[in-house]
Amino acid sequence: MTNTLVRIQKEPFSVEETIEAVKSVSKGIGAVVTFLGCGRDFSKGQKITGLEFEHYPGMAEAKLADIRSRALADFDIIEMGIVHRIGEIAIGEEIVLIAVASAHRNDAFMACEWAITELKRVTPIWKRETTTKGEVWVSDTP
Amino acid sequence: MTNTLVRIQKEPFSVEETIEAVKSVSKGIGAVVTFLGCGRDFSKGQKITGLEFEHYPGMAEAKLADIRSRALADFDIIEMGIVHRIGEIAIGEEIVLIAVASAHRNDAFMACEWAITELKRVTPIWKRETTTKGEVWVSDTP
Amino acid sequence: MITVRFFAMLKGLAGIEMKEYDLGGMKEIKLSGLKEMIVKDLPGLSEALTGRSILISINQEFAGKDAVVKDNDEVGFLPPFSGG
Amino acid sequence: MITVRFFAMLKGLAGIEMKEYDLGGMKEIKLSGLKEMIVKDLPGLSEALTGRSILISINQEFAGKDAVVKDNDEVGFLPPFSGG
Repeated sequence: MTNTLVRIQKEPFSVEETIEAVKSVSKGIGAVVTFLGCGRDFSKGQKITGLEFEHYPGMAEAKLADIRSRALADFDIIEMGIVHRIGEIAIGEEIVLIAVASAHRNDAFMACEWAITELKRVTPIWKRETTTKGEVWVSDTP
Repeated sequence: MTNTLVRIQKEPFSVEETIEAVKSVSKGIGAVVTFLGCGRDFSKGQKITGLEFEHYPGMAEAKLADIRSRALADFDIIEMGIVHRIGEIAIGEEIVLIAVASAHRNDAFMACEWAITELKRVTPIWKRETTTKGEVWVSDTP
Repeated sequence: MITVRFFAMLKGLAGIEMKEYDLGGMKEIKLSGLKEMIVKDLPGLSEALTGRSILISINQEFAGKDAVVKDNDEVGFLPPFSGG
Repeated sequence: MITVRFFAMLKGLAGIEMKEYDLGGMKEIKLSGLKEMIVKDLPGLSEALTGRSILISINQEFAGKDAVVKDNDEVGFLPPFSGG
């Protein structure tokens, strides 16, 4: 279960499949809240033409699995899926998806917001932006 | 635009298509937050075997369009899509989807939570649950 | 003629979805007066329409309880919503 | 041997992704001592490794700055994350 619900991969992912995966866990699910992060064409006044993500293999996957476990323990939710892409990503493409299923919507909203904030805080993944001035490793996340 | 982004329909809808619709509006979109409401098999201790939704044609669509307009005016978001199904809906099937695109995730989370709360408050749509004791119009929303 | 529409549980209590009421020459009527006409005509609605939980729309916009209904208006009686 | 891994901008400053350091018979070394060895070996990392923004992992778990590294451990030098 954890293998398919928490993944880091190069390939694009299907939002619908991930939602189905968390939704199919129980017929008591009344709400699925998802956060989808995409590559923007502008950042801090700089035009972005491309993105690349690098991760610490093993550790990054473990941190995502840990976020899911802690969310299931600390929030009143039924399931959580997390997918993050690595490698080159074009502007407009999807980077990360968090899908949270719960009986009631408040819990799913809270857990989803918490999870994306926590992901940015503890997961060893790094973004390199290609701008008109060259390539830059991004060292602070909003 | 509003015609496709705000809809009430009998047919199942595609989450992915709706996300694509709001995401394709701008390359400055960095976050898409979605809320998907599904039919649960249990409500207030009662086993639910089926659901049916009725709406006030014209007024319900206008209220949803109004929610989108107010959200675009009041939150720092780029686009919002709202789809609500009517007619018979099986347990586990999707009922409503709200997809919100923004540059930064906080705005999308806030607008999405506001929109589903507002939808429940002002949109003339009614749910009838089929339980083991018969059919009941639901008259209070959580 | 005023078109009156009933939804959800009110439809069941009224036994119909829609009914037209003739103002008998009047150009307008207060909502309270219209409610009286309806309850006289459809007694099954008596309790529901006097309760506080029913919202009313005139021409598909929410109306206050002191609103006035004009000839050709469409009035909706709306039980508490349960969409979403 | 201790395996040291560099990521993102540190990879560029180090000129390599991974390097093994021999403890020369010692069973363990403080992180501060390991850092000194690395900076002597790869001077390009000097400024970055003495700054406060680099996190360190031992065997893929975050480590405090007073942690001790044992033979065969894997140590990661992690610039501020920017995933999500």
